[in-house]
Amino acid sequence: MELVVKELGVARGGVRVLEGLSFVLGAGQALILRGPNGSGKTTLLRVLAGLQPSVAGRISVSRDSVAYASHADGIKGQLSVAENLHFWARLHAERDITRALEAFDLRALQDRLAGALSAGQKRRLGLARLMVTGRPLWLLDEPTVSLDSEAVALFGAAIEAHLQRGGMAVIATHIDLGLTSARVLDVTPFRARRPVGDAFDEAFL
Amino acid sequence: MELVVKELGVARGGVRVLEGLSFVLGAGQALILRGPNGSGKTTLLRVLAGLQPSVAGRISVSRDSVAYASHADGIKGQLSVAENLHFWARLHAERDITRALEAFDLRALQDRLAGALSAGQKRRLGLARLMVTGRPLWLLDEPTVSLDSEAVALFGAAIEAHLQRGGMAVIATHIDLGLTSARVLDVTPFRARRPVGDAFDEAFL
Amino acid sequence: MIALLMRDLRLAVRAGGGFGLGLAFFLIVVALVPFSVGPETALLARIAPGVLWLGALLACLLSLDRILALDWEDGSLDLLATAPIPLEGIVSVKALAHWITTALPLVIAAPVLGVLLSLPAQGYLWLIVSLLVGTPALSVIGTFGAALTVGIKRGGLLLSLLVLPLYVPVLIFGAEVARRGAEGQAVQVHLLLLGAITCGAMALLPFASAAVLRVNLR
Amino acid sequence: MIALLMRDLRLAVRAGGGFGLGLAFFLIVVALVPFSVGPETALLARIAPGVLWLGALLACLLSLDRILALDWEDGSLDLLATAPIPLEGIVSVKALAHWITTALPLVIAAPVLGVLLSLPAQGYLWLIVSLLVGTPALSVIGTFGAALTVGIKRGGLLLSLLVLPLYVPVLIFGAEVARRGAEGQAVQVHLLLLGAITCGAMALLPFASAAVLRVNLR
Amino acid sequence: MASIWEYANPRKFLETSDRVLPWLAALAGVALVVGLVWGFFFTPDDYRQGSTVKIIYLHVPSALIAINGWLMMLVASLIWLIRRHHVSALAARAAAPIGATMTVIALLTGAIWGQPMWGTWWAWDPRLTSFLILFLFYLGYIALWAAVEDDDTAADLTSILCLVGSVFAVLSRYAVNFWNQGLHQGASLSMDKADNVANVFYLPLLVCMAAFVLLFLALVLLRTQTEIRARRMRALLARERMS
Amino acid sequence: MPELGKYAGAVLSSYGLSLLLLALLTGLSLWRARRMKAALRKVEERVKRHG
Ligand code: HEM
Ligand SMILES: Nc1ncnc2c1ncn2[C@@H]1O[C@H](COP(=O)(O)OP(=O)(O)OP(=O)(O)O)[C@@H](O)[C@H]1O
Ligand SMILES: Nc1ncnc2c1ncn2[C@@H]1O[C@H](COP(=O)(O)OP(=O)(O)OP(=O)(O)O)[C@@H](O)[C@H]1O
Ligand SMILES: [Mg+2]
Ligand SMILES: [Mg+2]
Repeated sequence: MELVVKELGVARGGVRVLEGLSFVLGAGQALILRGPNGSGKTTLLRVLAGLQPSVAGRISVSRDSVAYASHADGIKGQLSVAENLHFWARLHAERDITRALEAFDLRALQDRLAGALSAGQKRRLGLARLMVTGRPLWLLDEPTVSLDSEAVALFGAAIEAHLQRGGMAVIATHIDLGLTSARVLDVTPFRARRPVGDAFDEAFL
Repeated sequence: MELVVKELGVARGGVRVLEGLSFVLGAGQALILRGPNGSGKTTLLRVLAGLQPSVAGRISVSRDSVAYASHADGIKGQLSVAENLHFWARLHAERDITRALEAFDLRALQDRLAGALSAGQKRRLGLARLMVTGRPLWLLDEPTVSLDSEAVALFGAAIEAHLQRGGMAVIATHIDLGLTSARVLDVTPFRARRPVGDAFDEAFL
Repeated sequence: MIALLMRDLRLAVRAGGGFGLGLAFFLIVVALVPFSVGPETALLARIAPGVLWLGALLACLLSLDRILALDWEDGSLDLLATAPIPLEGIVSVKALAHWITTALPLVIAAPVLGVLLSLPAQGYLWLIVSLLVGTPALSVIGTFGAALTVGIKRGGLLLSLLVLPLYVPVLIFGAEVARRGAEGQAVQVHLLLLGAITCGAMALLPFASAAVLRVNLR
Repeated sequence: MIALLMRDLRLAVRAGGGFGLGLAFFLIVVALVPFSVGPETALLARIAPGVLWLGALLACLLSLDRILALDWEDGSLDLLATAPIPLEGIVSVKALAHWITTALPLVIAAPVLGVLLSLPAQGYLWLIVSLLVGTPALSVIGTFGAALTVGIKRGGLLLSLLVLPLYVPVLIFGAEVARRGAEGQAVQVHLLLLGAITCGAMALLPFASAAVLRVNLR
Repeated sequence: MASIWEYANPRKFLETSDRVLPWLAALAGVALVVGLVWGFFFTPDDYRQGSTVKIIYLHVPSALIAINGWLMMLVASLIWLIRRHHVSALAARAAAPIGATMTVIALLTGAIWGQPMWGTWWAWDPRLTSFLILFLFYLGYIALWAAVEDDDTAADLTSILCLVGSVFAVLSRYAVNFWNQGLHQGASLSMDKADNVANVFYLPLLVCMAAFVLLFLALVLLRTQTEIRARRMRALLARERMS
Repeated sequence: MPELGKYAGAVLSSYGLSLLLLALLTGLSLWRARRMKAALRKVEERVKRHG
């Protein structure tokens, strides 16, 4: 299991934002995406998750092996924490949600309606969802938003455990996660240049 | 102009979360709220903003002097950045939005539709809104979420300038903002205790 | 206040047509009536004033949840509530914006659709007058309903349930004026009553809406 | 798939009644008709089958935006699209859930409302049959419309606009079956055609819905 | 004398109602049995309406409760809005389904009665129509209670809805009167016109009305108790979760 | 049984339906009351035990 990205170009709203991006991620490795606001990290992750087509290059990974966690968490406020997790677990043909509940310290909250959680608690639930997908490649967009330092540590431990089991992770973030083993990729150098000349067709993209 | 909070108690979803909170904030001062997830920072800010009644204690500030910035930004995706700011400015009887645009480096984006901004750019716009309200007391809930380090610096500068002009700020955050002059208040010790005994009426709250 | 009105109007235009869509719904509902009750002209002419009123009412109804829910979702409503305008003013402006963007186009379009349903010639004047007098009440009552259901996700259907019984008196008098107009009977009394309901609703309901909104915001 | 169906049903029950509200809207629309066209029994009996069909259709229509938009807003749809179920299956399950929570109660309630409109006695059987056969098509077509408009904030009105023309054939045949049934004429041909439309829609539209959804997600 | 507001204390209310409830329920049961049995078995047929006149013993009392149930909710809502006693808000909530059921009973019996008397199940008569509208108000009120999660918020919202709804219900009543002249006249029943005609009908009817009132009161007390307990349980659970 | 004549259907069905509805309402209220009482007692005991 490997993620190979070759000369990838991605676009958003009809404008290229990144191009010529290549990297290889082996089993048990993590990659941290960095770059200033608006540099295209979210766009890149959505392309990797198969939610959006790339405009150039190749990605070696099948859609069935990725679990994507975006800014929005996909949590139903009217269902309890456990019900939310159960649903995603059954959808991915997994049974067990206790490991996920434990990993993010949600045991005490499991019967609470998800709508009555604080911002950080909601985020923890969103991250716990990743653990019940059974997917090897995690794509995380700013996962630690609104988490306190304790929860950030839990998150770090969950990632490490996932990598240990041969999983992979691509994480876009602005702050330091304390993942010592992870490689860092700054996307700034891959920012798409303006096309030279006035290539009419290209302006269509 | 002073914010005096005395023996404040706040509740969320019918449950007391904080009680016995007192502090005084003078002109030109900032207060940073800290506390683990779910400790009640958001609730406290909403009470201070007058959006929600307190269950005990006093707050000395009038609703007309606060500007509140929550997790949601109140940005209309169909309006451009400048139009969004203009609207809030006119609502608060201010005219000038250039200072706000400049402070958060939004000049280049001003004609872009707000719906086509990245997460961090949106947040910058949400913060810029504070500057056109002309209100002295800023209440900020995790303002630096999804901001890159450059934007965090801009934010720090904006806060400093606001304090310099005699403004005040209460900021809930989990990460270090680098505001050297600000006091820090940890809300953990004020977590509401269980009422002793079985006061039937109290369980109704 | 004017800033708010301008913003709401602009948003309605930008959002892919607050104007157009209510109108289109009206058109389609009216156009579906012959399909469902059959194409006889005499029958259609007889029910035309009523169908036009009902269609206008439903078109209004469907756009009600846009009045406040969008502002609620993106947090604008919190910010508006802390702005230096009384909440009563805000809900009134919102109702006004709804009327301009939704009800006014309906009033203008109604005569055209009357032709589709073979409305008798003398009916057009009173149809328009009754709609002009009655629709502001629809907007104001609808704003109250929208304020009641603002915290509820996709409360659209609940909103309809709460608002429709409140619409009954307006509908009765409005349709009655239009029908009597079409049949050439006297309309004054009913028109007067319709006007009274509208005035009463405009005078009192904004206070109820603001109170409800305050409860929902906390 | 079953997990998804169960979740949708549970959400419908929890969310303050996906069941009840469509029904309530149906009741209200039917109850408002006499207010707008007048209370004469003969007239009402004549338009009853059409009005019932139109009311059921509108009630379906109003709840369409719940099918996908809620999942879109909180990001679930992105996650479902990356789940190990084909998107075609997901939209079919969603349509089924919509039918169970919205259309089925309407079918059951229609006879009761028929009483309000003085529907002739022989009309009830065919009314129910036509609704049973026709409403699945409404749900499937509606899901397609919901998939088309999913990215648009408060696309409810736009959704109606897109879906209503697609509903026309179903409405024509459905109302025709109900009307002929009420008047004691032969219904076979029309019922057959209605069934054909429903089967066709159920067989083909999920692919279109899934394709559209894929486009909207990117 | 102790202030009446003391009973607005939930605990006090529970204690008092626990004591009253058995008596009230027994009384209601007895009255109901006596009234209905009297009415059904021991009254003569009306000369014009035949045996259908027996329906009156269900129809009129349920209509009475349907209207006055809403009135009670209105009063309870006002008390909640002004004095913020939780029990009164919960009592209003408890009364709504009872009122709705009574409305359904009145509608059903009326419809069944209408078939032999007017030759139709339903007519858009003002009284019938305004009853239908009342039913819609009940439905909306119940749906709003169910849809809002926070108890106090729900109480506030439904109270205001009840106020506004009452105004509009009265408005509709008059609107409907303007709109259509009706079939439904009390005078269609012989007893109604000439007051002395029919103590035979009148007395059992009175008993039935009293029985329905008692039944209503008993049910309201019982359901209010339930609501209080539910409310307390939600509060306790929430508090437990917090720690 | 009194003689109901040709209206027997109407009278009996209205009595039947009304009594059924009343029974349903009363039954549901009682059932919920009992269940809620038990549930509350359980919760109260648990709260007391855990202090
Ligand atoms: C669905 C149909 C009907 C509804 C909703 C309905 C509703 C009502 C209402 C609201 C009342 C007033 C109760 C009160 O003032 O305390 C009433 C009373 C009454 N109804 Fe009906 N009714 C219906 C059909 C009928 C029919 C068909 C008859 C008999 C022909 C009938 C006979 C009466 C009588 C005799 C009274 C008592 C009149 C009085 O004391 O003023 N109703 N009904
Ligand atoms: N709908 C859109 N239409 C046009 N341009 C868009 C749209 N959405 C985003 N963009 C632009 O595309 C670029 C990439 O956005 P993206 O969200 O990928 O950035 P990001 O790296 O995730 O930023 P952040 O750190 O702020 O989240 C940004 O410059 C943004 O302004
Ligand atoms: N609607 C609700 N009903 C009941 N409890 C709620 C509700 N919303 C939040 N809570 C609870 O109230 C407490 C305070 O929440 P609040 O959002 O104020 O926390 P916070 O300090 O802002 O947390 P975070 O850092 O995660 O944003 C939390 O324990 C939360 O679970
Ligand atoms: Mg991003
Ligand atoms: Mg918070």
